[in-house]
This record gives sequence, C-alpha cells and structure tokens, in this order.
Amino acid sequence: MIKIINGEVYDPLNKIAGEIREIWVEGGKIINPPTKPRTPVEVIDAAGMLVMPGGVDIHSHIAGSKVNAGRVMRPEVHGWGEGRSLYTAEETGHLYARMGYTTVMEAAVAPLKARHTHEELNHIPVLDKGCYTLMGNNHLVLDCVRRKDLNTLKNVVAWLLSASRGMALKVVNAGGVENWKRGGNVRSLDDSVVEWGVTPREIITMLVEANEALGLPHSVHLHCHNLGLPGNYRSTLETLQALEGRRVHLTHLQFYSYGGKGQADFCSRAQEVAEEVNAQPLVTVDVGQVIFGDVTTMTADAPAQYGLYRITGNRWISTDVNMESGAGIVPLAFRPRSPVNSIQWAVGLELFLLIEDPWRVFLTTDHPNAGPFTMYPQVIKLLMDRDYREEMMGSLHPKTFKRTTLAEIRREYTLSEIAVITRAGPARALGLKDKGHLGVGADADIAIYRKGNDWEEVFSRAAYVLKAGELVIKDGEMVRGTWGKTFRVDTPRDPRVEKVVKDKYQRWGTVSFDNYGVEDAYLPREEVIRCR
Amino acid sequence: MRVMNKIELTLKEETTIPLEAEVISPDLLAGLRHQEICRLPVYLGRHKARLGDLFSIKGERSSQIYVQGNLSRVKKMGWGMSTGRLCIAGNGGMHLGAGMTGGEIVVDGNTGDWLGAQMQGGLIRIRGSAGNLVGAAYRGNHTGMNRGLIVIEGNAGNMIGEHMRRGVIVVHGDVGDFPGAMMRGGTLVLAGPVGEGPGAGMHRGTIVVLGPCRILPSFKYAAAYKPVFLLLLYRWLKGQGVEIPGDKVEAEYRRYCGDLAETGKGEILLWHEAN
Amino acid sequence: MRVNNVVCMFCGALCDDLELVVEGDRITEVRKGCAIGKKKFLHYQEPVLSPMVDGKVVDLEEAIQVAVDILSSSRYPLIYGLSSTTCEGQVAAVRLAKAIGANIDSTSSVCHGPSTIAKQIVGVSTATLGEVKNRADLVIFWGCNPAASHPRHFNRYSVLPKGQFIPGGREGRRVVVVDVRPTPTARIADTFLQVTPGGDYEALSTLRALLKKIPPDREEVAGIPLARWEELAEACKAARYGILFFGMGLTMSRGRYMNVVAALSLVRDLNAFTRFGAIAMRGHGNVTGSEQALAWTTGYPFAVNFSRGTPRYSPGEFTAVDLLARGEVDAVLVIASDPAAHFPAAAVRHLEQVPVIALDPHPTVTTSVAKVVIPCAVSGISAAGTAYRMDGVPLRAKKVISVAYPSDAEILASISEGVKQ
Amino acid sequence: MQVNGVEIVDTFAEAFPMRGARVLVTALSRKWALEAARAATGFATSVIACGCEAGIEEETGDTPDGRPGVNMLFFAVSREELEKQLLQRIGQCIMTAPTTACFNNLEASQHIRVGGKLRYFGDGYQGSKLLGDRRFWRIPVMEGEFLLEDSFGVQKAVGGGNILILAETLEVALEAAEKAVVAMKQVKGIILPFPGGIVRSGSKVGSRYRFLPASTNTAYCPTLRGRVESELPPGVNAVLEIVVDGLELEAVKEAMRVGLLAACLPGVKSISAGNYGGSLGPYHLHLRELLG
Repeated sequence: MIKIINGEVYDPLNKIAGEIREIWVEGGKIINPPTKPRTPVEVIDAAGMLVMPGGVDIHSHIAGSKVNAGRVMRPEVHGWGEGRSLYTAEETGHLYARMGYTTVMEAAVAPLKARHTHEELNHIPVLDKGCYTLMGNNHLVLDCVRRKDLNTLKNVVAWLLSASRGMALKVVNAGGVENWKRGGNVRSLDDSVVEWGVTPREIITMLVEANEALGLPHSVHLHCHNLGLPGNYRSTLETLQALEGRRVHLTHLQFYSYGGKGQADFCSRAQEVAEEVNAQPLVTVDVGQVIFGDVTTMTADAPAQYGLYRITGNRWISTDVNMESGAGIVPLAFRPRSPVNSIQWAVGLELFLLIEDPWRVFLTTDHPNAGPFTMYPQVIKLLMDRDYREEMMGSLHPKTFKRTTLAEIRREYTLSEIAVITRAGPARALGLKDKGHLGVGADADIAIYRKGNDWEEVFSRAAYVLKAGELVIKDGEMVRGTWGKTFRVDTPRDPRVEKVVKDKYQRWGTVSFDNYGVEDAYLPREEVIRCR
Repeated sequence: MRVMNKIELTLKEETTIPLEAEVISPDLLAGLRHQEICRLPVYLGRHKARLGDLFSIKGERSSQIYVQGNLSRVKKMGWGMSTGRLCIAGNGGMHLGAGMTGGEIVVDGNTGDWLGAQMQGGLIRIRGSAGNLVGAAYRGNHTGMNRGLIVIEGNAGNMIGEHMRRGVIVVHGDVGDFPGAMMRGGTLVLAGPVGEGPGAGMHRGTIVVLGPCRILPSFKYAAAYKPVFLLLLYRWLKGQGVEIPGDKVEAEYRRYCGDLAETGKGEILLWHEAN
Repeated sequence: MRVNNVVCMFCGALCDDLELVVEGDRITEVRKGCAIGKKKFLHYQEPVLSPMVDGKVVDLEEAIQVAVDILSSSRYPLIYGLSSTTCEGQVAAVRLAKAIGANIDSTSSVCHGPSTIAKQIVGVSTATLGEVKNRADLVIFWGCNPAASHPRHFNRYSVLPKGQFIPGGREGRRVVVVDVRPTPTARIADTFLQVTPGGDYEALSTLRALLKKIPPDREEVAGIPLARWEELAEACKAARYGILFFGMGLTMSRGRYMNVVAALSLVRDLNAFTRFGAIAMRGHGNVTGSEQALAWTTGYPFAVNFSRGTPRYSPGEFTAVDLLARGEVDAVLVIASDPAAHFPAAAVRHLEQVPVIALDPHPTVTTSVAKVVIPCAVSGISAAGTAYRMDGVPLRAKKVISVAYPSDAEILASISEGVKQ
Repeated sequence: MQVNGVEIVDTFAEAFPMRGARVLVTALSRKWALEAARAATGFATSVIACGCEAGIEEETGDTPDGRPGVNMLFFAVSREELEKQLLQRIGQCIMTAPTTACFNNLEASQHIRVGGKLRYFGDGYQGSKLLGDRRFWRIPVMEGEFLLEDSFGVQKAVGGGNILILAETLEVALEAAEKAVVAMKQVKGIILPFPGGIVRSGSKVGSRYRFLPASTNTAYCPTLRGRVESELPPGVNAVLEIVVDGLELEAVKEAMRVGLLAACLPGVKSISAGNYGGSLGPYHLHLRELLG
C-alpha cells in the first residue's frame, strides 16, 4: 500500500487543479483512503511536486515492421550522441517512463504483420500499450465499400481487429495506398481507387459508420490524404465536412494544415483548420508537432513517402503489404533555417493554441516522424511559456511569421491544460476509463514531477513514476523493471464473416487462414475492452 | 618537474584479444601527468583495464606520442585527435585516426580497416599497407573522409574512400575493389594496380589512376588531356612529402565521366600509358 | 493425429500449409511440403545427440554448467548462428550476449548481411510475397536458385499462382533469370541471361545507366550483348509491377554489398517508371527473424558487440567470420547453425582452437569440433515460436511433438542465469 | 634639398587607402601568361573611370602548378568594387585566354569570391576541389578546363603614391620618367598603373563643370603659366607624373624613393609630388623624408 502526500494534484477529469491531496494506492489501483490500512504503508512525500496521472500517448510509432525496418536502415541514429530518433524496445519503455508516460499506442499495424508488432510490444518494459489496425486500403474493406454493404463491413472490421488484436481502427490515406501499388495516389476525396470503383470519401464515411455502429471505444483514427503537401488544408476541411459532425480522430493534424501551392508560397492555414475543429465537438486531433533536428519519417502512407524521397534524395524504404497496406520510411532533418520547416513548426503550435478545447487536442510528435517523443517536454514548455516560445521564434526563418499567425497568439497553457492534452484527454478519446485520471478505481499510473522554473526540465525527468501501483522511476532513473499490458478491443461479430474472409485469403493471400490471426501467446498480459 | 618532449608507450605483451585504446591520442595525453596517463581506461575484450596495465609508459605532458610493439589488435588509436603527433613503430589496428580533425599520425607498419574513417582533417602516413574502407563513412552515414590527407605507401584493401566527401587519399601500392565507391567528392590517387569497379556509384570527386584498371560500363570516355588540376595536385602533394613520378606529372590523362548511373559528375583520370 | 497448417522452418519461404500425421511423439507423415521439408520433418524430429563435454556424454545440467564456466571466463566471446531458431531463442541469445559482453552475429554475415548493408545505403523498395503473387507481371531472379533452395517458391508466390490482378497465372508473368550458370531456375525462365562470373555489378549498373538513356560505349556487358540488356531495361520499365529476387549470387560474389547497392538502386530508380520491388531470397528458416529480433533488442541487424556494455554495430569487425579469421575470440557459442561446415578455412581453424559450445538438435560438423554439445528441441517441430518469412511476414511455428530436451530459448536462459551468478 | 643638383620640393604625395589583391595567372608558356595578364590589367589606369587600377607586378616561376606565371596587382576603392572588377577581368580576360589558370597569391584575412561566382559559367558541370584550405574550381572550356581559385585575399592597400618630374624639356622629362619607372619596377608589391608607368595628364580635384569631378592639373600645365597660379618654377617646360599603388605603404614609399633618385637627371629642375592640401588621403609621403 502506497500513500502519496503533500503533492499538488492535477487531475482534470476529476476537476482537481493543484490542490494538495493524498492519494492511496493498492493492488495496482487507486483506492479510497482506508480507515485502517491492512498492510504497511509506504509513504511518498511529494511536497513541492506535481502529481498527475501517468501520461497517455495516443499516437506513436514504437513497434512493428516499419519501426524495425527504420532501425535496420539507420544504424547511425541509435548509437550515442545527438540526433537520436530511433530506440530499441527497452529504451522506448525507459525513455517514456522517465517522462512520466505509462500508456502508449502504436499507431499503425498491417494485420498481416500484427504478430510482429505484438512481439515487439511485449519487449517494451513498463508501458501499457495497444495498436491500431490499418483498414483504409484493406481489400476486404474496399470490397464491402464497393458493395455498400455496411453490415458485412462492420463484421469485417470486428474480425480484423480481432485477428490483429487491435485497439482501434486506423485509416491511412484511404485508397491512396492501393493506388500506389499501381504507381498512383489519391489527391481528393472523390478520386477513384483503381479496380475498385470506390472513393476515399466512401471508404472513410463507411468506416466511420461501422466504427460507431460497433461502438468501439476510440473513434476512427484518420490519417488523411495529401500528407504534408502545400494547400492540403482544403482536403482536411473537405474531409471534416464529409463526416458531417460524426466522431473521428484526425491524427498529426499539423501535417494537414498547409496553404500555398508550392515551396515558394507555402504557408499556414492552421486558423481555418482549428476553426473547423472547434465547430465540430466530436472531433479530436493530435498535433504531430515538428521538432527541429534529425527524424525518421515512417508511415503506412507509402506514396507520400515516395514523394518525400523524390524531394530529398534520401534513403527510401517502401513495403507493399498484400491486400492491406503499404509503408514508407525516409530519413529527414527539420531545420530552423528552412522556411518550410519553420512554418511547419509554427503550424503545430498554432493548432495547440487555436483549438479551444484542450480535451480535443493531444500532444504528439508522431514519433519518430515530426520529432522523437523524448522532446515532449520541450513542446510543453513552448505551450506554457510564451517568452520561451518567442525566443525560439527568433531563431527561425523570418518568413515564418509572415505566413503564420503564431506571433500574434498570446495564449499560454495552464498545468491543468497540459494534464489534459498529455493524459486525461487522450485517455478519454481512447475510451480507457481507468487511465488518465486519479479517481478511485483508476489504474495507479502516477507521475510525480519536481516543480521548477523550466517546464522542459520539470517534465523531462519525473521524480517518481508509479506504474500499476509499483514504483518504477525515481529521480528520473529506472528502479524496477515491470511489464505492462496490451489493450485490445473485442466486439461481437457474426461468425459467418469468417467464411467470407477465409475465401478471400485462401485465394489471394499467402499464409494459411488459420495462421493469419495473432495467437493468444502474443498477448500474455492483455486487457480486453469489450464493446456492447 | 622535468618535462619530457615526448611520451613513449610500449605494449607489454602482444594480445590476440582486441584492445580498444582511443585514449592513445595527443589531445588527451598532452595535459596529463604520468600517473594519470597510466590510469586511463582501455578495454581488453570485455574487460576494462588501465593503460598502464598494458603499456609501459615513459614521459608525460606531451603531444608527441610514440607507441611501440605489434599493435595490430589495438583499435581506435588517435580517434578524433585534433593536434600533435602520434607515431606508431609497428602495426596499428582498426579505426586508426578515425574522425581525426588535425595533427599527424605516422605508422611504420600496416594498419587495419577503417583507417581515417570520417576523418575531417590532419595527415595520416602509413609506410606499410592499410585495410579496407580507408577514409570511408561508418554504416548509415553518407559522409566519409571530409578533409585531410592519407598517404599509404604500401597497398590498401577494398572500398577505400567509400562515401568520401573531401580530402585526398594517395595509395602507392595496389588497391582492392571499388575504390571511391559512392564518393561525394575529394580525390583518390591510385598509383598501383586497381581492383574492380573504381568509382562505382560515385556522385562527384576524382579518382586518378596511374596503374592498370578496368573502367565500369557506366563511365564514359570523354577526352585525353593534361589536366592543370593534376599539376596543382601533384605539386601540393610534393609539399606534403608525396612524390609522384615525373613521367606521370607532365602527362596526358584520359578522362572518364561517371558514374552515369548516378549523377555522372565524378571522373576517373587514367594515365594514358596505364592500360 | 493430424496437424494442419504447420509452418515449415527449413527455408525462408516459410510455407505454412503442411499437414502432418503425428503418432505419439513421432511424425509419421508429411503432406504438401517439398521434398526437403518433408525429409527434414521426418529426419530431425528427435535429437540423436546427447549432452556432451569433450566428447563424453554428460547430463544436461552439467553441459550447461560447463558452458557457463567457459563463457564466464572468456575475455571476448562470440555468439553465432540464430538463423534456424525462433525469435524467442534469438532474443534469449541477445540477453546472454548482453550479460557476458559478447559479440553476437547471425548467419547473415555469410548470406544476406551485404543486403542489409546495402539497405543502409540505399533503402529498399520491397513487397510481401502476396503482392508478387497478386500483381507481379515481371519476375526477375538474379543470382538465386529457388528451384533448388526454395522448392515451393514458384508455386506459392512467384511464378505459377493465379493472382488477383494476374488471372492468367504463369502466362501473365514474364520470368527472367540472371545467373552465372544455367541453374534449374533458369529452366523455367522466359529469358535467361548468363553473365560472366563477377559481372553482376557491371550488368546492374549498365541497366541503371540505360534507364537514364545513357548506353555504355560497348557492345557487350558481363558477357551479354548490350541489346539484350536494353531489352531487359525496356521490359522493366514496361512492367506493371516488377519484382527482383536476389540471392547469394549477388551477396557472396565479388562485389558483395556493392552488387546489392546496384540492385536496390536499380529497383528504386525503376519506380520513376512503374512499381518495382526487390526481395532478398533469404535461405534459412528464420534468418529474417534474427535481423528483426536483433534490431528491436539492440538497434542493429547483425554484427553486434556488447564488450563495452552498450550495443555497437560493425560488419567486418564484429561479424563472426572476421572475428574468427583474425583469431580474436576466445570462446564461441553456436546456436542452430553449422559454421565449421560453411566458414572459410581460416575461420574454421580458429574455431577448432577455442572452446565451442554448440546448441543443436542433431550432429553437425560444428558439434563434432565442439567442446560442449547441448542438444535442444527443434524449432518448428518440438519448440514453438515466431519465425519471419523472407518478406518479413511473421508466422508462429508450432510445436507438434515433444522431445526430452528444452528449446534454444530455455537453454540460453539457463546459461544466462548461470553466468549472472 | 638637392639631389644631383635637382631640387626636391618640400612637399608630399598624398596617398589614400585602397583595397588590393594579388592575382597569379599561369599558362602553358610565358607568352600566354603574359597575354592574359596584359589583357586583364589593361584599361586600369585610374579608378576615376576604369573601376580599378591594375598592373603586372612581376613574372614568376614559383607557381602552384609549376608553370610560368605572372603576378598582377589590382586596386580598387572598396572590396565590393574590387570583387566586381576581378570577376569581370578574370572572367573576360583570363578565362578566355588559352591554357591559363588563375590563383590567389595574397594571404589575407579578408577574401572575395571569384571562382565561387565565375564557376556558374560551367553551367552545372563545374567541379570544386579542396587542397588543404584552398578551394579551386575546374570549369570546363573548349580546350580543356579553366582552373580558378575560389576566393582571393584582399587587404588594405595604398593608392596614389606619386612623383612629379619637372624638367626643362619634354625629352628630359620623358627620359627621367622612364629611368624612374625601370627603378621602381624592381620594388615588390607595387604597380605603376599608367601606360609605361607614366602619366602626363595629372589631375586636380574638381572642375568648372558640374558633371566633372576631376580636371587637368592647371597649376602644372606649362602652357597655362600666366593664366593660372602656376606651381612651375621658371625654366620648366614639361612635367610628367609617375603614380604608384602598392599593397603596403612601405613598398610605395620605397618605390617613390628609388624613382625619385633615378629621375634626378641633368635637365630636371625639380621633383615634386601631387597632393590636395592634405584633405583627401591619410598618407602624406614627404619627399624629403623618403630620402632622409
């Protein structure tokens, strides 16, 4: 039994903002203060410290085939020294934990390679995790969309989530990756997907309908088309309008809020995008904040990555995954002296600051795409400390401030708002009821930070981190290795869907249908979220 | 206190287990007293040891370092050095002078792979032969040697100057396959016979070939001429103590452009009598 | 009892549709597998080895203890092999390597290590084998011979199957084979180009120049008339979806990783015209998995050294063949491979001089020179676990029968425990 | 004060700061190095209308490529102007001349980029080479390659050193000036920018025309004696001037000194120097002190 005393507690879900509260922990959960403790009480004195729920990352690339392919391709960035952007499974767990993060979602998994993702997730210490199943280019999905068969689609989604042991439904460049396998892409919601006669609009809207009909805890996690292209704010707005106010999560929105036609007139349209998000109360987003330095871009949006390779001439990995998906990896450097890069940096901050409801905008860097997750504390400082923000703006390309509104924004985040965008908000959006807060019954994932003047320092190394009630980090150092659990959803489905699926896999797949789904052996510590 | 003008290190016992001794570098030793030098950490296989355990050491506080013994298993000497002089009486191991930015390394014998890898300045002179990947980039990097001069009086292995960006490498003896592979710039002077595929995948840079060699099909013959640049280069080399035989100085060279599978901005200058 | 959909871990094609008939602890029948797979399932199902130290039979605990002693007193140990074990075994090997500050390397260093180095220079455009089946209308086999090494490859993935967008199957594809000799694979080719030994780099680089419309000034490249290379370059550009399978004919011949750099660059360049991918024809059952497991545990794919605590990567320096040939290591733990049979003479000589611990289910040349022999269960027969197909698709290999000996993973965990004490 | 019976006027030459560069041109033969050098330093007598003042300093065998070479000095009023002039002159006169190469031959803390800009003539086919700390460009041309150093050292220099030879006759004045030129050319680090080193049309600051900033030096024009306030002693019927620019003040002084001594021939009445009353330049080179 552990008692945390004297700390300033920030628990936005329970409307606690900086009050000194006691928190009691037993059996991995937060409990009511006992009248008479049955077991010895370990006391953590958090005087002069901030007590928050453990951090929850809604979108990061930490495990699986493309993360590993990135590691293999770039031996130069995970040695020692500057510019690290890729970590081993073990480092991933430790580095997240020392920042007080305890739950992280791997954001893209092709079902065919889901076994790989789970195998790696099992080697990440401390963290609870889950993964999102890619469906926007899946042939089973495209087939249902073509036939406008929502009922089968629901069952297919449920089956894919089960087979891949996924946590949520992910869509990446719906239809675009399928077209890429013929050398193309999609540029608008109404472009045609070759051979299928469907459009991205139909794929996205039907998948959102299916997701909601199934009552999945998280909304569709949507990576739109035209990633990173000038002028793409139009397709972002178009996508939001097409969904007519339904629940959806737009991921790394920063990469979709650009104006202009090319490099020369590249500019921010974060204001328009933020307004649309503000107007649609069921929409949540994460930002994908750019961090200056060396990164490794990796996404299932394979055609976008080919474009990036053509621009940079850097190494390029592309993998087509049959019937399901693709992936691309390209190393990249974000430079403060580059006008485009510094505008991208500013766009991310604009979104944070212009989207009014912190419960709907979450802190991510789309690790390791826009920056490594280890830089979250710097982003927190940028949001909380306007002087620091302006100091950093001073080092950027001067064009940045003519083409963004960042310089005019005075808002600073409060600690409560930071607690929302880094834990309470993502947990709520994921439907993780026991995460992101410190109410009785919540998982005892608790981050305790020593107060200080420099917010980056404060959030870089937690003074204490409890994971499932166990002390894992003390003064920023690992004191105990633990293994977290894997979340997955389970939703009822018509058993007849298996026949449909099996038939397709036997014809067009290359592994036996029985060997396709991820076995229970790969989820030794799972928590199943049951729907309906 | 008597200040000696050099530090002498003698390997006590030859080792088959690799010894990693990046501390043998003028930058570090120049400021240290004898006792401190003896206590510097080295790694013998998986065990940490002290420099004094493996070497008998004379002298202190000097940037002139003399190392003796068969050091072919001693890796990383002169790693990143920026100043001073490191003389090796014998063979040197892998990664010698890798990443160095200045100063001079002289080796009487042979050295291992990765000599002067990612070097950024200074001079390395090898009386014997060197291994593979001289002046190359470490895996995953796209910039190898980026300034400085490496002179090898004996032979050199495969892939010398791989991903080289700037600087000059001169090899008097034979070289192995793919010298100047994926070069981004800089100059290789190969005085002896050359293995397969010189300049494979090169983007820019110059490979001067004085011995026999086969040119890849993705290089195209341009012209026979007397490049003024070579006169300049050879004279500059002479100033660094590197002699190129007179018949190759005032001579005609055949220029091949390549690698045309890449940008085609590189060149091989082949001495007209070489083939 | 029948067991269906069994994964065959004997080659990188990882066929997963085998049907076994198991009677008690014996496999009595194998259906659907190729001849090699069938033979191996029947032949290797039980270890014929006993735990041995210095040629004398001992009990398992003693063999493990001697292994622990050797590794504990070693100053520069090497852990090598990994390609025929499961990822669980590979991860356990990495844990041991970390615990004892060892070098760890896989058979990649004598097969597709150069391919990985090339990936680190160029990247790679690739695809799963299902894309080959469903889309590839041009299939090139370069320096590989799946007809002999991956007997069901043609059937399941690359040549014969009817694909989603290749309804005609074999008729819908053009098959090109490039090799230095007319292999059995060449016999099924529509076009066979017999290149001169050592001519691969020239040929690939010529194709790249041809894509840029810069024909070389010669009539023949690598022993083939230029016109035929021109024809191949045009065919590549005209394909809807092309695939280049490459094997040890590229990676282990003169030029090594430069050959693969040229191949991967060619494939990358072709994406300016059409879609094109490359797939390394990985040989051993889970050699792909060794690259994966090492990458997520150490960050590096092979040739990793832990002698200073943190993992370091340097092919040529920490690769098994080189460590042995230079005579640097003083103890070797071999898992699921047979270096004494396959390594160059200089490396084998050193292997014979240092204490070798061999984990293997069956006798090999290596077990015959080993000081300590520890028999283990056979991955994919008597031990379950993950294996990665040559295209990176992971599958779960089954345990279909029980044997007396533990899996590689369990033995390695015991040794790790031992050295920690 | 007199030298060989020639009066040395107690006055001073008023020199002013310029920016100078030393450029070395080499070629296959002496002939082509000289051709190129002459062209590059042509039409460079006065910054008033030529943009720069330039001349051949010396021929040399000590060149980076071992071929015959010619050192040239270039002087302009600012670094920017010097850069413009070098770009034009090297581009038009040296790059164009067969077999030449062109090197910086002045160690200095400041540099101007010449090769770094002229390289674009190579239309993307140029290549750069770094040897030690020096960067060179190889620009493909029809006869092979033009090798050109990336940047050239620039230092503060001195322009406008001069002597005026006041003689009884034009013949004497010319002979004295020619002798002075021969002597002065032995000094390193200077050039005499005018044709043959000699200028007859000395100038003063200003004119009666608004558009003209300089005009003929009326005080020294013998034909105007009587119409203007003349500086010419009686018996002087011809005046010639030698202008000297140098990289260092000392070299200018030395050149003036040897020139002055060599010019003291019979028939020369006096040696003077041009100045503007001390208001234009910071360097006052007193003739008598030079001999001092």
